[in-house]
Amino acid sequence: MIDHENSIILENVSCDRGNRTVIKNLSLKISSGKSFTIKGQNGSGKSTFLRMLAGFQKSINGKILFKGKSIFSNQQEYQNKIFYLSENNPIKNTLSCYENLFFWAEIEGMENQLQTALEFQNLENYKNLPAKFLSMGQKRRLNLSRLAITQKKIWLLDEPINGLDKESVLKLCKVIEAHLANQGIVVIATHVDLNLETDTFYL
Amino acid sequence: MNEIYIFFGMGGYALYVWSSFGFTLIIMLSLLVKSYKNNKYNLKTYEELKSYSKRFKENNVKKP
Amino acid sequence: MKKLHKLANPGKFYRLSEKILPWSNLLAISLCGLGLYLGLFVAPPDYQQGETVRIIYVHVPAATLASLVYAIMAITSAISFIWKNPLGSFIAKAAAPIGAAFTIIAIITGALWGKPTWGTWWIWDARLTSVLILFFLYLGYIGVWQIFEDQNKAAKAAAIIALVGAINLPIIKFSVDWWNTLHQGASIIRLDGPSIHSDILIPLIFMWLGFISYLISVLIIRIQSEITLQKIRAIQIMISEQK
Amino acid sequence: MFKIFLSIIKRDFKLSYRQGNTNLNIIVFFFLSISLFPLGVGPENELLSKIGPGIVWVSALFSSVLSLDKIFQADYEDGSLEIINLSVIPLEFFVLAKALSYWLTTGLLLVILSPIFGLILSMSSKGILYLTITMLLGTPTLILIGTIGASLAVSLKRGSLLISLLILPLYIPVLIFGVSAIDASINNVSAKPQLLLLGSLLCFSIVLSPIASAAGLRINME
Repeated sequence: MIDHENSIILENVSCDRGNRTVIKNLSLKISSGKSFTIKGQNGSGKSTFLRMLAGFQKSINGKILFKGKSIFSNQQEYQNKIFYLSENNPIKNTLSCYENLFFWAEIEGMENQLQTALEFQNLENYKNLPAKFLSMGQKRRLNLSRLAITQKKIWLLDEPINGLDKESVLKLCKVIEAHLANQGIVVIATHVDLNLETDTFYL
Repeated sequence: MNEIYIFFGMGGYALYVWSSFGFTLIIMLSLLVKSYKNNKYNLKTYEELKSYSKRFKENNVKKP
Repeated sequence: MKKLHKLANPGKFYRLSEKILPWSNLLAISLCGLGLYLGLFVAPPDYQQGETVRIIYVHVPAATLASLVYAIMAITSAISFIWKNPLGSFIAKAAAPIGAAFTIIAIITGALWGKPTWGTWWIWDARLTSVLILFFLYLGYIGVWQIFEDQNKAAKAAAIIALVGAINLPIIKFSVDWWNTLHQGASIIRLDGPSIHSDILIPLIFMWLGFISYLISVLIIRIQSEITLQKIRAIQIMISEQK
Repeated sequence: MFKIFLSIIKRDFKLSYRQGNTNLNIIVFFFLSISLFPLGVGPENELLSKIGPGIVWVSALFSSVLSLDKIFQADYEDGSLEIINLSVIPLEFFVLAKALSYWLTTGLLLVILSPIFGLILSMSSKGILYLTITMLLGTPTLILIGTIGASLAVSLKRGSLLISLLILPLYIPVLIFGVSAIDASINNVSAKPQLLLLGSLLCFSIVLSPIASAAGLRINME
């Protein structure tokens, strides 16, 4: 029963986008303490799946339950528990790495953790560099640094390791494992395997 | 004959009166006709799609 | 309430509307015919405006229904937005072109009436200006449905625009009235001078009811069309799945 | 939550300061469109001072409607909007913060520059004073109403023009009260009712347009 408390359950969920059904009659359970990986080709609906879990996709059929209650019953409260890493990097090019991170930290109320966040993905050296000079991989790492300044329970990661080097991936896995040990929920959409103990689902 | 002439003359304002009536008629009728035709067209498309998907299903069932 | 809920189901609505349609068609034709007969043959010309007063029989019903349709649109949009009911958005979408048609009729017959009575096609009178703005609001609303490809999104966006417009309409009306009293010249004849004579009023009421029946008929046809479109979309989704 | 509100404004300030010229372009557009009017209607000072308030206000309407449709674009495209939607701050306050920072970086500049526009349109000193006051009260309302259209247009590749046309009729009350307040002051009549009405329009739009804009943004995030 304890397990049931902290899990996301999908019951017969379908989702249409435009004239296309992206997800059809999906029933599954995502439990805390163990990561959940979604695999599938491009355009198979991985991103839509994550957006659905984040509560952005409102016009769906079926039920999504968190702690036994529909996520739309108290959406604001549910969404405050969500950490969502999208395919895009929400980075402002004219702001420096530090300023970008600082804004996210302010939103989370975690300004005191900024140094750890910079160290998390080895970005101290680029601290004051405007983000437009970063490479794609560096931008991704900067975006991933948000994981170090979040207290949110449910992590939804869309292709987190695109363009990442080995060391960064290792550090990321460590953070994810720590979060899982804390009874957190982690959902990862990816086409590359991470070195994690995980439930896998193919879309 | 004269009465008809007076009636259509509208006291010298025939142009204004009849064109406003005519204009109203044209707009209302064309909206009606367009809505009606659109409805018929949609219904026809729907029926065709329905029979198409039926055939589609039957074909799919036969294959395996 | 339960009945209302049943009505809100598109399928039920479709079957019910099939029953209403012949009656509203009949009413529209007979009431408009009667109104026209009374208005054109029986009613005497106005002692001030002469025969031009007969334009009132199309102008006034169109003008009143122009704003009534917007009210219908706003209410059904609110219903569709709050209770996530598709029928509400169908009704609002179906109503908009009818409202726009009534508005353009009101504007043009108003101009045709204004020329002989005021001596000018168009004056920046408060009422005319507000109706013109209403016309723009209708066009904008129809446009919103067209620019969104995803119909679910379009329905929600259009509902927001309809509601924002409905909240703003009284404010716009008030401001235009204010503006008009500041600028009003002496030459303008007030439309609502002496009260309307009953010889004119009775055919006017018939015409008004006839216009309402017309509104109901066209609305029903257009809503049916929307419901069918929705079904078409559902089948399209089904086919794309099977492929 | 107020802290987040402030940090959004702070960030927007930094962004607009670093980008710089987009905001400047709006001012230039405004200035240019005002200077086109004398070329169109003739250079007589008497005529210009009579229609001056209208010219300034109509130009303000156009420049705000043309520039505003991109106010949420960047945050929508790079996903910042999603982060904010998942944070403790309601989207309504985000809209308010955006509108406020936008006003502080562009609208306020227009207000400060408006005496100059009054001067080149040879308005009287009293007219210029009231022009500035009405601009101060009216431009925030324009921006707040404009956010509604911008929020709906945020995901559209084409059609932002239509959204602008949708918003323009909603600007009419601001235009009417703004211009008539200046006219009243020029004719030595009290402009108090117009100013009060402008103020109440502002209050009204502070409350209502963030609600509509937030709803619009939520639709587009689906």
